[in-house]
Amino acid sequence: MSEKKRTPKNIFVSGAISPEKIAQSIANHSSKTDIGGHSIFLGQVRADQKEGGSVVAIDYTAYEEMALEKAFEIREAIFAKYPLTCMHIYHSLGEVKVGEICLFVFTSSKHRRAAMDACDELVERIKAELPVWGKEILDSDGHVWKVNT
Amino acid sequence: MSEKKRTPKNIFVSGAISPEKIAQSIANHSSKTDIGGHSIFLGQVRADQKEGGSVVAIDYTAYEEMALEKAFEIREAIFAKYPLTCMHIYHSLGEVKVGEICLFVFTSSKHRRAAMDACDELVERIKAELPVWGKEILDSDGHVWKVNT
Amino acid sequence: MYNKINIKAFGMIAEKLGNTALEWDACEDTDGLRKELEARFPDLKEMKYSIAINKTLIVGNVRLPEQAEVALLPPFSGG
Amino acid sequence: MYNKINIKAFGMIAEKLGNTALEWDACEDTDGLRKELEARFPDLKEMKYSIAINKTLIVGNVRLPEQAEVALLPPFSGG
Repeated sequence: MSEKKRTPKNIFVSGAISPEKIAQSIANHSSKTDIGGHSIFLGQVRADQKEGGSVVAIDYTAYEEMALEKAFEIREAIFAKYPLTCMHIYHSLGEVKVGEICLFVFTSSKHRRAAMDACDELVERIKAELPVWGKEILDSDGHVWKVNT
Repeated sequence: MSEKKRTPKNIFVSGAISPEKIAQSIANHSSKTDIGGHSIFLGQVRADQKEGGSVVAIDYTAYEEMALEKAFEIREAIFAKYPLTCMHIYHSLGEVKVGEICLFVFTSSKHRRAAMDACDELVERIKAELPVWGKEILDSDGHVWKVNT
Repeated sequence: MYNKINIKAFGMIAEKLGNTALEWDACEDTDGLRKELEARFPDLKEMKYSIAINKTLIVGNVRLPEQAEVALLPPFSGG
Repeated sequence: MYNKINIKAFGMIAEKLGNTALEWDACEDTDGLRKELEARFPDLKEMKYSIAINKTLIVGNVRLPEQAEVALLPPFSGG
Protein backbone atom coordinates (compact mmCIF):
# COMPACT_ATOMS: atom_id res chain seq x y z
CA MET A 1 0.00 0.00 0.00
CA SER A 2 2.92 2.39 -0.39
CA GLU A 3 0.82 4.74 -2.48
CA LYS A 4 3.26 7.59 -2.27
CA LYS A 5 5.88 6.05 -4.49
CA ARG A 6 4.35 7.67 -7.58
CA THR A 7 5.60 5.45 -10.34
CA PRO A 8 3.35 4.57 -13.28
CA LYS A 9 1.43 1.45 -12.46
CA ASN A 10 -0.89 -0.79 -14.36
CA ILE A 11 -4.54 0.11 -13.98
CA PHE A 12 -5.88 -2.57 -16.30
CA VAL A 13 -7.35 -5.85 -15.20
CA SER A 14 -8.51 -8.61 -17.49
CA GLY A 15 -12.30 -8.99 -17.44
CA ALA A 16 -14.63 -7.95 -14.63
CA ILE A 17 -13.45 -6.55 -11.29
CA SER A 18 -14.65 -8.89 -8.55
CA PRO A 19 -16.27 -7.77 -5.30
CA GLU A 20 -13.58 -9.84 -3.54
CA LYS A 21 -10.85 -7.71 -5.11
CA ILE A 22 -12.64 -4.61 -3.83
CA ALA A 23 -12.93 -6.12 -0.35
CA GLN A 24 -9.23 -7.00 -0.37
CA SER A 25 -8.33 -3.47 -1.42
CA ILE A 26 -10.43 -2.03 1.42
CA ALA A 27 -8.94 -4.47 3.95
CA ASN A 28 -5.41 -3.49 2.86
CA HIS A 29 -6.03 -0.01 4.25
CA SER A 30 -6.76 -1.02 7.84
CA SER A 31 -3.11 -0.50 8.77
CA LYS A 32 -3.25 3.12 7.58
CA THR A 33 -4.57 4.61 10.79
CA ASP A 34 -4.47 8.20 9.57
CA ILE A 35 -7.32 7.48 7.14
CA GLY A 36 -10.76 8.71 8.22
CA GLY A 37 -12.72 8.30 4.99
CA HIS A 38 -12.71 6.25 1.81
CA SER A 39 -14.63 7.16 -1.31
CA ILE A 40 -15.27 4.47 -3.91
CA PHE A 41 -16.83 4.65 -7.34
CA LEU A 42 -17.78 1.50 -9.23
CA GLY A 43 -18.88 1.41 -12.85
CA GLN A 44 -21.24 -1.46 -13.66
CA VAL A 45 -22.28 -2.66 -17.13
CA ARG A 46 -25.94 -1.88 -17.89
CA ALA A 47 -28.32 -3.94 -20.00
CA ASP A 48 -29.22 -0.94 -22.17
CA GLN A 49 -31.68 -1.34 -25.00
CA LYS A 50 -30.17 -0.40 -28.35
CA GLU A 51 -31.73 -0.39 -31.80
CA GLY A 52 -30.10 -3.71 -32.64
CA GLY A 53 -30.87 -5.44 -29.37
CA SER A 54 -30.08 -5.49 -25.69
CA VAL A 55 -26.54 -5.07 -24.31
CA VAL A 56 -25.21 -8.29 -22.80
CA ALA A 57 -21.57 -7.29 -22.30
CA ILE A 58 -19.00 -4.61 -23.05
CA ASP A 59 -15.69 -5.55 -24.67
CA TYR A 60 -13.08 -2.98 -23.62
CA THR A 61 -9.93 -2.15 -25.55
CA ALA A 62 -7.37 0.55 -24.86
CA TYR A 63 -4.31 2.23 -26.23
CA GLU A 64 -2.62 0.83 -23.18
CA GLU A 65 0.72 2.61 -23.16
CA MET A 66 -0.91 6.00 -23.68
CA ALA A 67 -3.65 5.24 -21.16
CA LEU A 68 -1.12 4.34 -18.48
CA GLU A 69 0.86 7.52 -19.11
CA LYS A 70 -2.33 9.55 -18.96
CA ALA A 71 -3.53 7.76 -15.82
CA PHE A 72 -0.21 8.55 -14.17
CA GLU A 73 -0.53 12.22 -15.15
CA ILE A 74 -4.09 12.38 -13.77
CA ARG A 75 -2.98 10.60 -10.61
CA GLU A 76 -0.17 13.09 -10.00
CA ALA A 77 -2.48 16.04 -10.60
CA ILE A 78 -5.09 14.72 -8.16
CA PHE A 79 -2.47 13.95 -5.51
CA ALA A 80 -1.18 17.52 -5.90
CA LYS A 81 -4.66 19.00 -5.60
CA TYR A 82 -6.11 17.03 -2.66
CA PRO A 83 -4.58 15.87 0.65
CA LEU A 84 -4.99 12.16 -0.07
CA THR A 85 -3.49 9.19 1.68
CA CYS A 86 -4.18 6.68 -1.09
CA MET A 87 -5.55 6.46 -4.61
CA HIS A 88 -6.31 3.38 -6.70
CA ILE A 89 -7.68 3.05 -10.22
CA TYR A 90 -8.67 -0.22 -11.89
CA HIS A 91 -10.28 -0.50 -15.32
CA SER A 92 -11.32 -3.68 -17.10
CA LEU A 93 -10.04 -4.77 -20.49
CA GLY A 94 -11.78 -7.46 -22.52
CA GLU A 95 -15.27 -8.66 -21.87
CA VAL A 96 -17.33 -7.56 -18.88
CA LYS A 97 -20.86 -8.93 -18.66
CA VAL A 98 -23.96 -6.99 -17.74
CA GLY A 99 -24.14 -6.53 -13.94
CA GLU A 100 -20.37 -6.87 -13.53
CA ILE A 101 -17.95 -4.13 -12.43
CA CYS A 102 -15.71 -2.53 -15.10
CA LEU A 103 -14.27 0.46 -13.18
CA PHE A 104 -13.08 0.75 -9.57
CA VAL A 105 -11.82 4.12 -8.31
CA PHE A 106 -10.78 4.34 -4.66
CA THR A 107 -9.52 7.40 -2.75
CA SER A 108 -8.70 7.75 0.95
CA SER A 109 -7.94 10.73 3.13
CA LYS A 110 -7.89 11.94 6.71
CA HIS A 111 -11.13 13.87 6.32
CA ARG A 112 -13.95 12.79 4.03
CA ARG A 113 -14.18 15.88 1.81
CA ALA A 114 -10.84 15.34 0.06
CA ALA A 115 -11.54 11.66 -0.65
CA MET A 116 -14.99 12.43 -2.04
CA ASP A 117 -13.98 15.36 -4.21
CA ALA A 118 -10.90 13.56 -5.52
CA CYS A 119 -12.90 10.43 -6.38
CA ASP A 120 -15.44 12.52 -8.24
CA GLU A 121 -12.79 14.34 -10.27
CA LEU A 122 -10.88 11.13 -10.97
CA VAL A 123 -13.95 9.42 -12.42
CA GLU A 124 -14.70 12.40 -14.67
CA ARG A 125 -11.12 12.59 -15.91
CA ILE A 126 -10.83 8.82 -16.45
CA LYS A 127 -13.95 8.81 -18.61
CA ALA A 128 -12.93 11.90 -20.57
CA GLU A 129 -9.20 11.43 -20.96
CA LEU A 130 -8.22 7.77 -21.02
CA PRO A 131 -7.97 6.22 -24.49
CA VAL A 132 -10.29 3.32 -23.72
CA TRP A 133 -13.17 2.11 -25.86
CA GLY A 134 -16.19 0.03 -25.02
CA LYS A 135 -17.82 -2.16 -27.64
CA GLU A 136 -21.33 -2.98 -26.47
CA ILE A 137 -22.15 -6.54 -27.43
CA LEU A 138 -25.84 -7.09 -28.18
CA ASP A 139 -27.96 -10.19 -27.68
CA SER A 140 -28.46 -10.18 -31.46
CA ASP A 141 -24.68 -10.82 -31.83
CA GLY A 142 -24.34 -7.33 -33.29
CA HIS A 143 -22.55 -4.55 -31.48
CA VAL A 144 -22.55 -0.79 -31.04
CA TRP A 145 -19.75 1.46 -29.85
CA LYS A 146 -20.32 2.90 -26.40
CA VAL A 147 -20.63 6.68 -26.22
CA ASN A 148 -19.71 8.50 -23.01
CA THR A 149 -21.99 11.38 -22.07
CA MET B 1 -32.53 -6.15 -2.78
CA SER B 2 -36.10 -4.86 -3.04
CA GLU B 3 -34.97 -1.37 -2.18
CA LYS B 4 -38.18 0.30 -3.19
CA LYS B 5 -40.30 -1.05 -0.37
CA ARG B 6 -39.49 1.98 1.79
CA THR B 7 -40.08 0.64 5.24
CA PRO B 8 -37.83 1.69 8.13
CA LYS B 9 -34.96 -0.73 8.39
CA ASN B 10 -32.17 -1.25 10.82
CA ILE B 11 -28.99 0.57 9.92
CA PHE B 12 -27.00 -0.49 12.98
CA VAL B 13 -24.47 -3.28 13.08
CA SER B 14 -22.63 -4.47 16.14
CA GLY B 15 -18.93 -3.59 15.99
CA ALA B 16 -16.89 -2.96 12.85
CA ILE B 17 -18.24 -3.36 9.32
CA SER B 18 -16.18 -6.02 7.56
CA PRO B 19 -14.81 -5.69 4.01
CA GLU B 20 -16.56 -9.02 3.32
CA LYS B 21 -19.92 -7.46 4.19
CA ILE B 22 -19.17 -4.66 1.74
CA ALA B 23 -18.18 -7.15 -0.97
CA GLN B 24 -21.39 -9.09 -0.38
CA SER B 25 -23.44 -5.93 -0.63
CA ILE B 26 -21.75 -5.04 -3.94
CA ALA B 27 -22.22 -8.58 -5.28
CA ASN B 28 -25.93 -8.45 -4.41
CA HIS B 29 -26.37 -5.72 -7.03
CA SER B 30 -25.12 -7.68 -10.04
CA SER B 31 -28.67 -8.75 -10.86
CA LYS B 32 -29.80 -5.12 -11.09
CA THR B 33 -28.82 -4.56 -14.69
CA ASP B 34 -30.16 -1.01 -14.88
CA ILE B 35 -27.39 0.17 -12.54
CA GLY B 36 -24.47 1.94 -14.21
CA GLY B 37 -22.70 3.42 -11.20
CA HIS B 38 -22.23 2.78 -7.49
CA SER B 39 -20.92 5.34 -5.05
CA ILE B 40 -19.61 4.16 -1.69
CA PHE B 41 -18.41 6.08 1.34
CA LEU B 42 -16.62 4.33 4.18
CA GLY B 43 -15.77 5.92 7.51
CA GLN B 44 -12.66 4.47 9.15
CA VAL B 45 -11.52 5.03 12.75
CA ARG B 46 -8.37 7.18 12.95
CA ALA B 47 -5.57 6.93 15.53
CA ASP B 48 -5.84 10.62 16.36
CA GLN B 49 -3.56 12.12 18.98
CA LYS B 50 -5.49 13.68 21.84
CA GLU B 51 -4.25 15.47 24.94
CA GLY B 52 -4.76 12.37 27.06
CA GLY B 53 -3.24 9.90 24.60
CA SER B 54 -3.78 8.24 21.25
CA VAL B 55 -7.15 6.96 20.05
CA VAL B 56 -7.28 3.14 19.91
CA ALA B 57 -11.02 2.66 19.29
CA ILE B 58 -14.36 4.44 19.18
CA ASP B 59 -17.27 3.16 21.22
CA TYR B 60 -20.50 4.17 19.47
CA THR B 61 -23.87 4.58 21.16
CA ALA B 62 -27.11 5.86 19.68
CA TYR B 63 -30.62 6.86 20.54
CA GLU B 64 -31.58 3.96 18.33
CA GLU B 65 -35.32 4.45 17.87
CA MET B 66 -34.89 8.12 17.02
CA ALA B 67 -31.89 7.41 14.77
CA LEU B 68 -33.85 4.82 12.78
CA GLU B 69 -36.78 7.19 12.33
CA LYS B 70 -34.41 9.95 11.24
CA ALA B 71 -32.51 7.61 8.90
CA PHE B 72 -35.79 6.65 7.29
CA GLU B 73 -36.75 10.29 6.85
CA ILE B 74 -33.35 11.08 5.26
CA ARG B 75 -33.62 8.00 3.06
CA GLU B 76 -37.04 9.04 1.77
CA ALA B 77 -35.84 12.58 1.08
CA ILE B 78 -32.80 11.39 -0.87
CA PHE B 79 -34.87 8.90 -2.88
CA ALA B 80 -37.25 11.73 -3.74
CA LYS B 81 -34.42 14.04 -4.78
CA TYR B 82 -32.23 11.70 -6.87
CA PRO B 83 -33.10 8.99 -9.43
CA LEU B 84 -31.56 6.15 -7.42
CA THR B 85 -31.93 2.42 -7.87
CA CYS B 86 -30.62 1.47 -4.41
CA MET B 87 -29.47 3.01 -1.15
CA HIS B 88 -27.89 1.34 1.86
CA ILE B 89 -26.72 2.79 5.16
CA TYR B 90 -24.84 0.87 7.84
CA HIS B 91 -23.44 2.38 11.03
CA SER B 92 -21.54 0.60 13.78
CA LEU B 93 -22.61 0.47 17.41
CA GLY B 94 -20.23 -0.56 20.19
CA GLU B 95 -16.50 -0.72 19.80
CA VAL B 96 -14.72 -0.19 16.48
CA LYS B 97 -10.94 -0.32 16.58
CA VAL B 98 -8.56 2.03 14.80
CA GLY B 99 -8.32 1.10 11.09
CA GLU B 100 -11.74 -0.56 11.09
CA ILE B 101 -14.83 0.64 9.20
CA CYS B 102 -17.63 2.30 11.22
CA LEU B 103 -19.85 3.74 8.45
CA PHE B 104 -20.84 2.28 5.06
CA VAL B 105 -23.03 4.36 2.75
CA PHE B 106 -23.86 2.87 -0.65
CA THR B 107 -25.91 4.43 -3.47
CA SER B 108 -26.56 3.12 -6.99
CA SER B 109 -28.11 4.68 -10.06
CA LYS B 110 -28.33 4.40 -13.81
CA HIS B 111 -25.89 7.28 -14.37
CA ARG B 112 -23.04 8.09 -12.03
CA ARG B 113 -23.94 11.67 -11.12
CA ALA B 114 -27.05 10.77 -9.10
CA ALA B 115 -25.25 8.04 -7.12
CA MET B 116 -22.31 10.33 -6.32
CA ASP B 117 -24.36 13.36 -5.32
CA ALA B 118 -26.77 11.27 -3.25
CA CYS B 119 -23.92 9.50 -1.44
CA ASP B 120 -22.31 12.82 -0.63
CA GLU B 121 -25.53 14.31 0.74
CA LEU B 122 -26.33 11.14 2.70
CA VAL B 123 -22.98 11.18 4.48
CA GLU B 124 -23.37 14.84 5.41
CA ARG B 125 -26.90 14.30 6.73
CA ILE B 126 -25.99 11.12 8.62
CA LYS B 127 -23.18 12.91 10.44
CA ALA B 128 -25.26 16.00 11.17
CA GLU B 129 -28.66 14.53 11.96
CA LEU B 130 -28.40 11.03 13.41
CA PRO B 131 -28.35 10.86 17.22
CA VAL B 132 -25.17 8.80 17.43
CA TRP B 133 -22.20 9.46 19.67
CA GLY B 134 -18.62 8.31 19.47
CA LYS B 135 -16.54 7.89 22.60
CA GLU B 136 -12.88 7.88 21.60
CA ILE B 137 -11.02 5.38 23.74
CA LEU B 138 -7.41 6.36 24.41
CA ASP B 139 -4.37 4.16 24.96
CA SER B 140 -4.16 5.74 28.42
CA ASP B 141 -7.52 4.11 29.24
CA GLY B 142 -9.07 7.55 29.34
CA HIS B 143 -11.54 8.74 26.74
CA VAL B 144 -12.73 11.87 24.96
CA TRP B 145 -16.02 12.48 23.19
CA LYS B 146 -15.73 12.66 19.44
CA VAL B 147 -16.65 15.99 17.87
CA ASN B 148 -17.91 16.12 14.28
CA THR B 149 -16.61 19.01 12.24
CA MET C 1 -51.50 16.64 37.98
CA TYR C 2 -47.79 16.30 37.49
CA ASN C 3 -46.32 12.85 37.52
CA LYS C 4 -42.82 11.56 37.24
CA ILE C 5 -41.26 11.69 33.78
CA ASN C 6 -38.60 9.46 32.39
CA ILE C 7 -35.63 11.09 30.79
CA LYS C 8 -33.10 9.37 28.53
CA ALA C 9 -29.58 10.73 28.47
CA PHE C 10 -26.85 10.01 25.92
CA GLY C 11 -23.14 10.41 25.36
CA MET C 12 -21.38 13.03 27.40
CA ILE C 13 -24.64 14.06 29.10
CA ALA C 14 -25.25 10.53 30.37
CA GLU C 15 -21.70 10.54 31.66
CA LYS C 16 -22.26 13.79 33.59
CA LEU C 17 -25.58 12.57 34.96
CA GLY C 18 -24.02 9.25 35.90
CA ASN C 19 -26.88 7.49 34.19
CA THR C 20 -28.59 6.91 30.86
CA ALA C 21 -32.07 7.09 32.39
CA LEU C 22 -33.45 9.47 34.97
CA GLU C 23 -36.75 9.61 36.74
CA TRP C 24 -37.70 13.21 37.34
CA ASP C 25 -40.60 15.31 38.58
CA ALA C 26 -42.64 16.28 35.56
CA CYS C 27 -42.17 19.91 34.49
CA GLU C 28 -44.50 22.11 32.55
CA ASP C 29 -42.12 22.86 29.72
CA THR C 30 -38.60 22.28 28.47
CA ASP C 31 -37.24 25.56 29.85
CA GLY C 32 -38.43 24.49 33.29
CA LEU C 33 -36.85 21.08 32.81
CA ARG C 34 -33.51 22.58 31.76
CA LYS C 35 -33.53 24.87 34.79
CA GLU C 36 -34.22 22.08 37.24
CA LEU C 37 -31.70 19.74 35.64
CA GLU C 38 -29.00 22.40 35.67
CA ALA C 39 -29.73 23.19 39.30
CA ARG C 40 -29.12 19.57 40.21
CA PHE C 41 -26.26 18.98 37.73
CA PRO C 42 -24.40 22.31 37.46
CA ASP C 43 -21.99 20.85 34.86
CA LEU C 44 -24.87 20.81 32.37
CA LYS C 45 -24.83 24.61 32.27
CA GLU C 46 -21.55 24.56 30.36
CA MET C 47 -22.62 21.80 28.03
CA LYS C 48 -24.38 22.02 24.73
CA TYR C 49 -27.33 19.68 24.48
CA SER C 50 -30.61 19.46 22.63
CA ILE C 51 -33.88 18.04 23.84
CA ALA C 52 -36.01 15.60 21.89
CA ILE C 53 -39.62 14.96 22.78
CA ASN C 54 -41.03 11.74 21.41
CA LYS C 55 -37.94 11.37 19.20
CA THR C 56 -38.24 14.78 17.59
CA LEU C 57 -35.79 17.59 18.31
CA ILE C 58 -37.54 20.60 19.74
CA VAL C 59 -36.68 24.23 19.07
CA GLY C 60 -37.16 26.90 21.72
CA ASN C 61 -39.40 26.24 24.71
CA VAL C 62 -41.98 23.50 24.30
CA ARG C 63 -44.70 22.25 26.61
CA LEU C 64 -44.07 18.73 27.85
CA PRO C 65 -46.98 16.50 26.85
CA GLU C 66 -48.04 13.80 29.28
CA GLN C 67 -46.03 10.61 29.10
CA ALA C 68 -43.60 12.24 26.75
CA GLU C 69 -40.37 10.47 25.97
CA VAL C 70 -37.81 13.13 26.81
CA ALA C 71 -34.19 12.77 25.70
CA LEU C 72 -31.09 14.88 26.38
CA LEU C 73 -28.81 14.84 23.36
CA PRO C 74 -25.26 16.21 23.23
CA PRO C 75 -23.93 17.20 19.77
CA PHE C 76 -24.06 14.22 17.40
CA SER C 77 -20.80 12.59 16.44
CA GLY C 78 -21.67 9.57 14.34
CA GLY C 79 -19.76 8.40 11.32
CA MET D 1 13.48 11.11 -47.22
CA TYR D 2 10.01 9.82 -46.45
CA ASN D 3 9.73 6.30 -45.13
CA LYS D 4 6.82 4.18 -44.19
CA ILE D 5 5.08 5.03 -40.92
CA ASN D 6 3.17 2.74 -38.65
CA ILE D 7 -0.28 3.78 -37.60
CA LYS D 8 -2.26 2.29 -34.74
CA ALA D 9 -6.02 2.37 -34.95
CA PHE D 10 -8.53 1.79 -32.16
CA GLY D 11 -12.20 1.15 -31.53
CA MET D 12 -14.58 2.11 -34.29
CA ILE D 13 -11.72 3.43 -36.45
CA ALA D 14 -9.91 0.09 -36.37
CA GLU D 15 -13.19 -1.52 -37.33
CA LYS D 16 -13.58 0.78 -40.37
CA LEU D 17 -9.97 0.29 -41.39
CA GLY D 18 -10.31 -3.47 -40.95
CA ASN D 19 -7.13 -3.46 -38.90
CA THR D 20 -5.56 -2.17 -35.70
CA ALA D 21 -2.22 -1.47 -37.38
CA LEU D 22 -1.53 0.11 -40.75
CA GLU D 23 1.68 0.65 -42.64
CA TRP D 24 1.47 3.90 -44.58
CA ASP D 25 3.59 6.18 -46.66
CA ALA D 26 4.99 8.82 -44.36
CA CYS D 27 3.32 12.21 -44.69
CA GLU D 28 4.69 15.60 -43.84
CA ASP D 29 2.03 16.54 -41.35
CA THR D 30 -1.22 15.34 -39.76
CA ASP D 31 -3.46 17.26 -42.17
CA GLY D 32 -1.77 15.44 -45.03
CA LEU D 33 -2.18 12.13 -43.23
CA ARG D 34 -5.89 12.74 -42.62
CA LYS D 35 -6.41 13.64 -46.26
CA GLU D 36 -4.70 10.52 -47.55
CA LEU D 37 -6.44 8.25 -45.06
CA GLU D 38 -9.85 9.67 -45.91
CA ALA D 39 -9.17 9.25 -49.62
CA ARG D 40 -8.50 5.58 -49.09
CA PHE D 41 -11.18 5.04 -46.39
CA PRO D 42 -14.03 7.45 -47.24
CA ASP D 43 -16.00 6.35 -44.14
CA LEU D 44 -13.45 8.16 -42.01
CA LYS D 45 -14.72 11.50 -43.32
CA GLU D 46 -17.91 11.09 -41.33
CA MET D 47 -16.18 9.92 -38.17
CA LYS D 48 -14.79 11.91 -35.31
CA TYR D 49 -11.27 10.91 -34.42
CA SER D 50 -8.23 12.45 -32.82
CA ILE D 51 -4.60 11.81 -33.63
CA ALA D 52 -1.94 11.10 -31.04
CA ILE D 53 1.74 11.37 -31.86
CA ASN D 54 4.03 9.52 -29.50
CA LYS D 55 1.09 9.00 -27.12
CA THR D 56 0.16 12.67 -26.91
CA LEU D 57 -3.02 14.07 -28.44
CA ILE D 58 -2.24 16.74 -30.97
CA VAL D 59 -4.26 19.87 -31.65
CA GLY D 60 -4.49 21.39 -35.12
CA ASN D 61 -1.98 20.42 -37.77
CA VAL D 62 1.31 19.03 -36.54
CA ARG D 63 4.44 17.97 -38.41
CA LEU D 64 5.05 14.25 -38.21
CA PRO D 65 8.45 13.60 -36.66
CA GLU D 66 10.49 10.68 -37.99
CA GLN D 67 9.62 7.31 -36.54
CA ALA D 68 6.64 8.83 -34.78
CA GLU D 69 4.10 6.52 -33.20
CA VAL D 70 0.87 7.72 -34.80
CA ALA D 71 -2.50 6.65 -33.42
CA LEU D 72 -6.06 7.24 -34.63
CA LEU D 73 -8.41 7.59 -31.66
CA PRO D 74 -12.21 7.68 -31.82
CA PRO D 75 -14.01 9.39 -28.90
CA PHE D 76 -13.08 7.69 -25.63
CA SER D 77 -15.72 5.58 -23.90
CA GLY D 78 -14.05 4.01 -20.90
CA GLY D 79 -15.68 3.48 -17.52
